[in-house]
Parts: sequence; structure tokens; C-alpha cells
Amino acid sequence: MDFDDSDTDLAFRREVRDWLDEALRDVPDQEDLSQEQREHWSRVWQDRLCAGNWAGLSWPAEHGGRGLDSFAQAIFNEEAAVRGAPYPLNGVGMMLAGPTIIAHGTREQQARHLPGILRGDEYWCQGFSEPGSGSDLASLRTAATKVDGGWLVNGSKIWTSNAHNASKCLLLARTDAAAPKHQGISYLLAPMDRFTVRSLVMINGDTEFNEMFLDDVFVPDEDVLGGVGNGWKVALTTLAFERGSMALNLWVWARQAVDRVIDVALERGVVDGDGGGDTAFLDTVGQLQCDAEAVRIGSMRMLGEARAGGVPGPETSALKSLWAGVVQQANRLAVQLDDGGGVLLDGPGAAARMRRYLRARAHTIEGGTEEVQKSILAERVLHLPRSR
Amino acid sequence: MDFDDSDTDLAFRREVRDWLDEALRDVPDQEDLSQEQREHWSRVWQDRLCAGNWAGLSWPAEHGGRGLDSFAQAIFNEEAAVRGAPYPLNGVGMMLAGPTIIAHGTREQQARHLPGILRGDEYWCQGFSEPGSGSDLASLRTAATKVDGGWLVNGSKIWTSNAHNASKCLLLARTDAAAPKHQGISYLLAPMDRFTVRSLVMINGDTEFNEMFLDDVFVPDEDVLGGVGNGWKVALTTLAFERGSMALNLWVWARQAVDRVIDVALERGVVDGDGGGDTAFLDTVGQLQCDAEAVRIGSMRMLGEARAGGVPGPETSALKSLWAGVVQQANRLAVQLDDGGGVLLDGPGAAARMRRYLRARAHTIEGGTEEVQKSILAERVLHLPRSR
Amino acid sequence: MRATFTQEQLEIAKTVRSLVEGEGVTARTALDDGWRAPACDGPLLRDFGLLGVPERAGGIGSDLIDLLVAVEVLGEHLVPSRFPAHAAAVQLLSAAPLPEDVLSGERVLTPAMDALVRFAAQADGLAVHRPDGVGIAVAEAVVARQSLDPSVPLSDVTLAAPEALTPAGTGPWRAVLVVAAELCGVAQGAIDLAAEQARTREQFGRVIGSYQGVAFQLAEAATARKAAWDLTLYAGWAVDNDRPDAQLQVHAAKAAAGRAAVFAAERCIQVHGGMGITMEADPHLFLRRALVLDAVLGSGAAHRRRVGALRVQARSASS
Amino acid sequence: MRATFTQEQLEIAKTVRSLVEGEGVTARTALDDGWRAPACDGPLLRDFGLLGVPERAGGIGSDLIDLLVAVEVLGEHLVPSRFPAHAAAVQLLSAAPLPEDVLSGERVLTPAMDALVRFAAQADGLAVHRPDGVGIAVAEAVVARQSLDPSVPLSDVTLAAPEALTPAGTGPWRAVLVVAAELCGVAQGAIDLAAEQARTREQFGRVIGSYQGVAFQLAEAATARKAAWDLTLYAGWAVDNDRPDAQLQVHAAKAAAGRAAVFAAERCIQVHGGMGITMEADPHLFLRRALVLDAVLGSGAAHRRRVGALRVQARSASS
Repeated sequence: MDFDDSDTDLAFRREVRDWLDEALRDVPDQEDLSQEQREHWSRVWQDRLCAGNWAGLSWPAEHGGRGLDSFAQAIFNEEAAVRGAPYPLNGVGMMLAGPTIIAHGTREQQARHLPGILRGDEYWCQGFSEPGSGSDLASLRTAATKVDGGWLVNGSKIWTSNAHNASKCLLLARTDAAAPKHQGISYLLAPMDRFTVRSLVMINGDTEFNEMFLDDVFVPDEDVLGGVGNGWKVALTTLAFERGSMALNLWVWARQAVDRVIDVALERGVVDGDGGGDTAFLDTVGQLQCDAEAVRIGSMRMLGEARAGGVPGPETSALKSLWAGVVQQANRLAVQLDDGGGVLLDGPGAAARMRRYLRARAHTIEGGTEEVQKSILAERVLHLPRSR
Repeated sequence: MDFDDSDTDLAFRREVRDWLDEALRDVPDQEDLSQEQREHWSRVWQDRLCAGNWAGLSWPAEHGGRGLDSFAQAIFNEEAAVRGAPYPLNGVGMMLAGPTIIAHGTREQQARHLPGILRGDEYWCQGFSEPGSGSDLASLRTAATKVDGGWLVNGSKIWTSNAHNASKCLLLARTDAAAPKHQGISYLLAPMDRFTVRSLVMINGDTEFNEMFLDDVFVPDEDVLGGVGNGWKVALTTLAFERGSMALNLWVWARQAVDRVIDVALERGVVDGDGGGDTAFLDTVGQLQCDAEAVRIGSMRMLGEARAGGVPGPETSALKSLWAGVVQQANRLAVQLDDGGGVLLDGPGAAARMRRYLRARAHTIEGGTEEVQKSILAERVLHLPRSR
Repeated sequence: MRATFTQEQLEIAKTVRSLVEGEGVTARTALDDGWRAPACDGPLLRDFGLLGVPERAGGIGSDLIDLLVAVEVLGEHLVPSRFPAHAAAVQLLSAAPLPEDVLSGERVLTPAMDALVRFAAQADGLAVHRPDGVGIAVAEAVVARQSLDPSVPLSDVTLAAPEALTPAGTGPWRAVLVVAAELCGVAQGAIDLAAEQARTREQFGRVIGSYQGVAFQLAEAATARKAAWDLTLYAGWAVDNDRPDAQLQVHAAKAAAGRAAVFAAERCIQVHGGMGITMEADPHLFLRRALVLDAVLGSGAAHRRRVGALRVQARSASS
Repeated sequence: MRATFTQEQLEIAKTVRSLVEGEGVTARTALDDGWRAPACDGPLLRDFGLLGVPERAGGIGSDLIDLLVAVEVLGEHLVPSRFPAHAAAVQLLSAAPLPEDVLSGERVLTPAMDALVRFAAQADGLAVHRPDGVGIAVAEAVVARQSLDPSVPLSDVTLAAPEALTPAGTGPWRAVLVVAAELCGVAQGAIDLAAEQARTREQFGRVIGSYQGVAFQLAEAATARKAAWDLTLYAGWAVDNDRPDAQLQVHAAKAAAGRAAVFAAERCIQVHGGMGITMEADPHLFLRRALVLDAVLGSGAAHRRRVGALRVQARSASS
């Protein structure tokens, strides 16, 4: 077992670093920006990725990609994340829509949908979750009714990132109300011009997610991906890509959360630069560091398995769970160490610290709740019977 | 709300103190004794309680008791516990068998069984649990078959304290195999001369519990308590007395566990007598102290409710859970602070510390597992649906 | 009856509950439009001002627990009233006679004991704690700060010299307990809201409260809240009755109450799933209040450490 | 392939597993009758002695991870072999050439780096760590102590002066990782036993593993164990490859492994219910081993605090 870059990987990493250093030269630290400013830079950054031919990094060459593997994507994302690069505005397109359409699409579907992602003029969003179906995704109710040449879709979706910028949606809808829960679903590549989008304000004030209301949205037959009634299977592919992509960023965010709580403690004199001071803090940071490093190393092992031909296994649930724990604890502690317990939001840095703490509460909910992650571990790692 | 003794209570407490100080004069600290020695002193102590007319403290006067309430019993137990008095060998007789027979027995049953408890020559044990029915008590399988004049009982019981000293057993058996789970059970006052008793060695080396094997044990009709088929209802009474009696000792044990971990920390120089030193330890002790005090105060409130005519509610589950947590954490920490992590058992005090740590692992299992306590809180305090 | 609520205390809780249950001005209102006085603010200040005030201070023999019971109910409902702050200020000053207009609620006070001064712009005076005593001071300048919980406005205050100082006695401890009681209420409110969600939201064909993964975290929150409330009540009695362990009990109450409230609010968010992280659902309102009150009059973490230190001292002295 | 086990490492695990699976001398045997060498002891010392030994020490280019993989399997099965202690001693001395009879397993060593010396009476020599280097010493006196886990005998040792000292290099860190690997195995064994119980024991008409209250605590144990094992493997690589963060990673591995093992063993007891607290069931065997190894070569708690201090130093230096 070897945790070093291969020569090829190292050469690629150097190329990435050189490009990033140049491309990020005029990009400000995203942490200090308003949400509008962050969104502006996300768009600029997406454009630069497309222009630099990085958008289809892990797509096969025949689809316009670079034909590298997810390991290379990980290297790119890692180098981008440690530099605090903006989050690209069409992450869903590059990481989820593209790979899913490549895996399940017809030649025509691929030709129709992939170039826009690489060009950077068609943004995608994901329309899976619904108000009534959170963890129980397959209980979705958005209904597609067969009409001449396609489907009329009615219903609502929720937790959609970036819906207000997207023109296309990975849309799950029920095309057969009589079929068993998992078998009546189809996966539609839906145009968004007739979606009504309402932004959801999060508890930290950000409007990262949206609700979408579909009122007789028409999706042509040729935009059913993977065949009518096969939507659940196709969705699992997308969810696997989503899980796989976790390894690309999570550990950097965990490390940064630990960095920040140490910075607060140093600033407040809780500890000194020699590692002396409050032993309760040192114990806590010791544990946070263990967990944060475990996310990094576990991510590397997951990527290694993927390169060796495996698929991300249930162990990704352990990484997700560890990551959420580290970020939640570190961000809570950073607030508590702040002057006045961090509740005076106009104090220096206080608003950003509180925003991160509140944002982190979502980490045990989004992308599979903590309870779902533990269920997956129990069922698929420990082979316990289903508990939900 | 007032947490002070009333004048009557205070007078009683003074009487108890005077008697205890005298009766405990020649009794050594139980913590330093072998199990055999502890058992010896338990027997001596039981004799002294009977001789001093303390055995039926909270039994009605018509049954030979003092006619005081459970509050008085609590005062007695509290004063005994803080003085490190031995555990009386017939606690089951005084606290469970007596009150249950008083509540559900016929005059004849009361006349036959109560005097021996007060005299101190008949010890009782509890035969409820079985190897196959732990938390799910009502699934018990020990079978009583009707014969002329009584019942023949076959089966096995487990987790019986003091079985090797007892002559009578509070025995649950299934008298109707065809009836629904809770309705086919009867509560028998069984003679133990034909029980086979095997002691169970606990992980700390103690033999506090036993298995009991019943092979055609005859119980006469007149020793069915509360009527054939009513055993579950009668058992619930015993369990309520058991829960109620928790309030009498738990908090003292919790406080002593906190005392001991502080003693280790002082001895090892982790903290000093001014409360300075390792902040991680101070934080932990702060939390342990909060929880230990909450057990004490919660117990007082429970006793107050009982005196006001209420019955111990589901809140006792919260006390049990807090208590188990305090004792487990304090005892684990005491071991970890010991030289060599406490694993050299011949070190000064090390064996006793390890014995306590290992013993405490049972606290989240015995008397209703931690999982059962949380279920009770969820169902009966939070009114959530049944989860088991 | 020992260790049970008096009939009067049960009545107080009931009366306050009925007073606040129809209240239109809520923590939500303040989040949207800034703080304004709820309708119950006046009645609370006017009619409940003598709760918990010792006779030496001008009270009529009400126990401190009477006040804690009232404030707990306000916490449950996140009522944005000035009453808890005013009551804490009164308690701070309660070792000596208090002015009539303070006791009658005409002159609203708020404690200025640390950097987090609540309702400074909405009060008529500040109760201050100096090394040589406590007293009432007026603010020379009040600069509003941005509070995490806009229903509890916070300010920087420049104080004039207090009119006169009187001995602090147990006043500072009594003030801390008022905050602890409100935190216990916040914890209870968050648990009630979470349990309601757990009883109604369905996933995988069952209400989520039937999953132990959900149910057990609420059971833990309920246990922590019960511990905190019992500690708070006991500490109230211990202070009122000059018990030797009063100081330890006050620190324990504030530590436990803050922990219970923050934990319950975080669990409330978790149990609400995606909706729990939106502004439009209510769980975050409990988290905001919990974090602010956990920080006020000494952080829960600082109180917890103090409990540890005092407990070690006591043990060391006794052995 | 990066970050995956080599074919050889998979083979090592398989071979060790088949070697120990039929073993009749177990941790249970030692508890009843005192320690004696299991049948696999000889083959392990003889055939696996070069695992993880660097070429400079006389090895044949085996990575440290090769050894960790073998030791992890021994931990899973609680094998009472001297091999892990001997291997730790070899690693302690591995910055310099090692005597042939040590590498061949004829001369069995054990590390004497702190107060907890394992297998002193059962070894032929002790590997010691002095401020100016490491070396082999013989025991002038060995006084057996009462070990919580009799399958890991512990002794007080009076040492003769070591024969000769060589530079320690990364030897002490390598020795610590051998213990961490065994702890990861202990955690895994406890989890396997607990999961088996959860899959078969029924209560209220369902196997208990179908209750999230039971299932989730094992999921947490599995998460902690995976974290510890990943940290241990990475630390092995980092030390072998002289990475600048090697020391931090070693401390993290030992801290995480001890925590995972103790937690898993405690959960294993809990999931077994009443039987879990009896001598006759096996869960306590895992707890005994976990506690002993968590204490050996620096307690997990001390390593954790060191991780905190080093992390703070590193951050302070970088900003």
C-alpha cells in the first residue's frame, strides 16, 4: 500500500497546480464574500474551467472529455480546494449529469446534452427530492402522464442547488402509478423553461437551495434516460457518482474547519504556538485531527479502489459521517470560543463563524442523513437486517 | 418546592443516624472486602436490621411493619449508603416480596410469608428473567403444568441475585401456553428446596448472579399470588417497587463514583486541592457532578411525588440512564488515570478500581437496559410510537 | 409537600402559559422586523414583578422557584418579553430594598454583568455588579449590536456611575438562575416541537418517531433537560435557603441548562430533516435563543469548569 | 496501485488468518490457566519475522504495512502469541542492523519502553529505548505482575545495561504502530462478535440488530475502527517513507486505535446484554486486551493530546 502519487499523477498534479495558480490569481477568498459575490465567482470559475478544457476531465475522450479517471479528478479538486477556489456553478452538469448520460444515454441523448456542459452554456440541476420524500427518495410523487410524443410532468421538487441558474434538470418522476414503488419511476432530462423556482432561505441566511414547482412541464420521449420505468436504476448511478465525488472535497473542508478553530484558540490565547495551554482544547483538537485525517486517508483508499476497478462501497457512509462530525464540532467550538459565545454577529469574523456553524448543521441531513448513513453501515458493512 | 426534611422527617433521620452509627461500629469498609466477606457482612447486617425492627420500615403496621412511607425508607437507605453500610442480604424480601404480597396477597398468603421476612430467617430471590427473555420479559417460557393441588414448574431462570441464600422465590411461569403472551403468566411464591442453583461468574470475578434450573418444582395452589393468569399484572407491581427503590441508593453510588475519580486525580497530581490543574479533567468532573446531582434531586422529586400520592413515572428511566452514565464514565476515567492505565491489577487499589469499572458495564444492562430506558422515555414522556 | 411544586407554583405556570399562548409577537416577528414588545410584556412586568423577590428587597415572601417556574414557561414559547431580563436584574439587586417603581414594573431594568447586555435600549436602567456591590446605573450610550437572536436585542453600553451600591449577597447567583430557567424552557420547547415532528412525519411508511435512531436522540434530549430543570429548581431552593452548596448548584444549573438547550435545539433541527435547516421552519429559533442565553451571564462551558473546580476543592477539603 | 493493499499484503492476511483460525490456545485459555504459547507462536516468529523489517536492519524490503496487516489479524482473534511484542521490539531496533537470531525468531525479544513490559518472562531479551539510543538488554530480574489480560503477561523488569546502543531513528514510532495495528484487530474482532449476536439474538419478536438503537452503536464502532485502521496504515507508510508528518500520524493512529478498540469492546458487551457481563461469554476478552494495549507504549489519551499539541504547533508555524 502506497499513498504517493505515481509519476503520471505527479506530472498531472503539477500541470493542475500551474494552471490553478494562474487562473486563481484575480479570485478573492470566497469565505469573505456575500452569497451574490460567491455566485458571481462560481460562474466565472465555471467559464474558466470550460475554457481550460477541465470540465470533462474524467469523461471519455469520445464524449469530448480528457479521458482521465476519477483519481485525476480528485487531484484537480484537491488542488482547487486547498487553494480556496470557487465552487464551479455547473458541478451537477460536470459531475453528475455528464457521467450519468454517458453511462445510460443513447448516442442522440449524448450528442444533444453533453456539448452544452463542456461549452459551459447549459447548467444542470438535480430534481430528485420532494417535500414528502426526504430520506425515502423512492416514495416520490411527481407524476408524469403520457401524452402524444412525450410526458406531462406535475409535482414539486425541493433541495435543488442552483435551480435558478440551470436550464436543464435531472428529473425523477413517476410514470406508472400502479407499479411497485421502485419500478414506476423514470429518469427525465427535462428542460427548465416552464419550472417555477422559489429559493429557500437557510438558517444561516444563504439561499443555496430551491423549491421547484412543475405545472404541465412537457418532456419529449427522446429525453427519457435509460428507458421508461428504469429511472430508479439510473438514479442509483447518479447517486453513486455523487457519493464518489464526496471523496474529492470533504477532507479539505474538514481540515480547514480544524485550522479555523485552532486559529480562534490561538487568537484568544486558549493555546499557545508551542502547543501548550488548555488541555481540554488539545484533547478535542487531537480527536478532530484524527477524524479529519481519517476522512482524507479513507478518501484516498476509496479512490484507489475505484482506480483498481471497484465501486465506492458502503464505507463512504463512514467517511460522510466522520466528516460531518468533525465540521460540526469544530465549527461549534469556534463559535463558543469567540467573544460573547459568538452571538454578537457584528464582532470581527463572528458572522462568518456563525454562518459556518449553522451551515454545518445541514451536514448530517443533506446527501443522506446521519441516520441513513448509519443504516447503510449497519446493513451493508455489518450485515444486520434492515432497520427502516 | 422545598427540599428540606420536614420536622417529622428530621426527627426520624436523627433516630436513623443514631442507630446506624451504633450498629455500624464494628462493620469494616465493604469496598476493601472479598465477595465472601461482603456476603458475610450482608447477612450480619440483615440480622441487625431485623433485630432493630427496620426490615418492614415502609410496610403497614397491620403486617408488622412500622407503617412509614417510602420517603422514610429513602431516608434510612440514604443514611446507610453514605455510611457505606453493607447491602442487606434480604433486600428482595424487604423491598419487593413483602410489598408485593401486601398488595396482592390473601390474608393467608400474608400470614404465611411476611413474618419470615421480618424475623430474618427466610430470604427471597426474584425469578423473572430467563436466558431467552431479557428485555422482553413477557416472552418467558418457564412452564407450570396443573397437577392435583398445585403446579409443576419446569424451566430455567437467570440473573437471580442471592439465589444460593434464598429459600423462597418470586417466580413467574407460564400457566397457559395458549393464551396471549401477557395473559398466560402466573406469579408463584415458590419454595426453593428443589431449585438447582448455579452461580454466574461476572466479568469482574464476582458471583453476584445465578442461574436457576427448575425440574418438576411443585408449587401449591395457595401460593399463586393474585390469581392464575394475572401474573403479569402482579409482576408490574414488583417492577414498580423495584424502580421506586432505585431512588433510594443510586445517587449515593453516583456521588461516591465521582468522589473516587477525584481522589485518583488528586493522588496523581492531575489536579490540585485548589481546583487547579488539568482543565480537561475539570470539565469532565463538572459534567459528572451535574449528572450525579441531577440523580439526587430527581430522586427527591420522585419521592415527593410518591408521598403526594403519585406513582413513579417514566422519569425514573431518565434517572437510571443518568446514573449509569455517571458511574460508567467516572469508573472508566479512574482506571485510565491509574498507573499503567489501571491494567496492573496488583498495583495499589488497582484491582478494586478495575472491579468497579467492569461492574459498571452492567449498569446499562441490568434493571432495564439503556435501550429499554430510552424506549420508555420516547414512548411515555415524548409520546412517540412504540419502537420495539 | 417536600420536593413537589406548590399549588401556587402550578397556578403561576398555568397563568403565564395562558398569558403567552395567544401571543402574536414572537421570536419569529423579531427575526423578520426587529424586536418589539409583545402584548404580554406589560402584564408580565406589572403583575409578576414580585415573583421570587425576597421580603428584604420589598417582596411579599415569594420563593425564587416561583419566578423560575414563570420564566421557564416564557422560554418554552420563546416569548420576546423583557420580563426575564428585568427579573434577573431585580434578583441581582435583591439583597437590599428595591425601589418601588422597579418592583411595580414601571421602571424596567436589565442586568449589565458582562459584555452581553440584553434589552439595553428597551430598558430604563441597568443593574450593575461591581467588586464592591450592586446598584442601578443609567446608560450614557447604547450601541446596538447584531444579535444572533433578534428577539433578544444585545448592545454595547457605556454606563454612568451607579446611583448607590448595596451589598451583592447572593444576587448574582439569583440572576444567573433566571437565565438557567429560561434555558430549561427553551430546551423543553425544542423537544416538544421535535417530538411533534417525530409523531407526524412519515418516511419508509412509518412515522419517524418509531425509529429508535430518531426516538433515542430525543430521549437523550429529554433526559438532559430534566437534569437541567431539576438542578435549576434545587439551586433556586439552595440559594433561597442559604445552603452551603448554593454556589456549586448555581454553576451546575447554568451549565446543564445551556447544554440541554443547545443540544435539544440541534436535535430539533436534525429531526426536522431538510426543513430544519430552513428559515421558514421554527427549529432554528430555538437554537438562536439557546446560544444567546448559554452565553449570557457566563458561558455554560465556564460554569461547567467552575463546577469541576469547586467539586475538586470540596472533595480535597473533606478528605 | 495507489492506496490499495498489494497482492502480497492480501496474501499475508490470508496466511496468518488460516494459521490462527484453528488455534486451540486462546485468550480464554490464558484466563483459565495462565499464559502458554499457542501452536502458531513458533511459525509466526520463524516465518513472519522479516515482515516490515527495513533492509538496513537486515530485512528483505518488506514494507511496515506488511507487518501491520499480519498483526491486525492476530488482534482480531486475540491470539496470545508473543509475535506482536517481538515484532514491536524488532521495529524499535530497526534503524540499525539486527542480530541474525533475532530476525530468525530464535531469540525472542519484547520492548521495554515503559512500565508495561509484555512477555518479559517468556522472552530471551528486551529491546530498550534510552535517551541516547536503542539496544538489547537482558533482564536481571523479572517480577510477574497481575495483568488484566492474562493472555498478555506483564512484569516488572530490572534491566542489565544494554549490550550496545544504536540510534533510535524512527524505531520507537514503528513499535507504537505495531500496537496500534493489534488494537485495530481487537476492535474488528469485537465488532464481528457483536454483529453476530445482533444478527441472531431475538427480543420482542425481532432480531435485535433490526433495532436502530442496537444497530447504530455498532455502526459507530465500525466507523471508529475504520478511521483507526486507515490512520494506522497511513502512518505506517508515512514512517516508512520519512514523511514530515510521520510523528503526528503515529500518535493519531495509536490514539484512534485504542479508542476504537475500547469502544467496540464496550459496545460488544452491551449488545450481548446480560450474557455480556459474564465470564463465560467472550466480549470481556476483547475489553481486557483493548485496555491493556491502549495502555501499552503510551496511553491513547496521551497520544491524543500529543496530536492536539503537534497540530496546534503546525498550524501556528504555518500562519
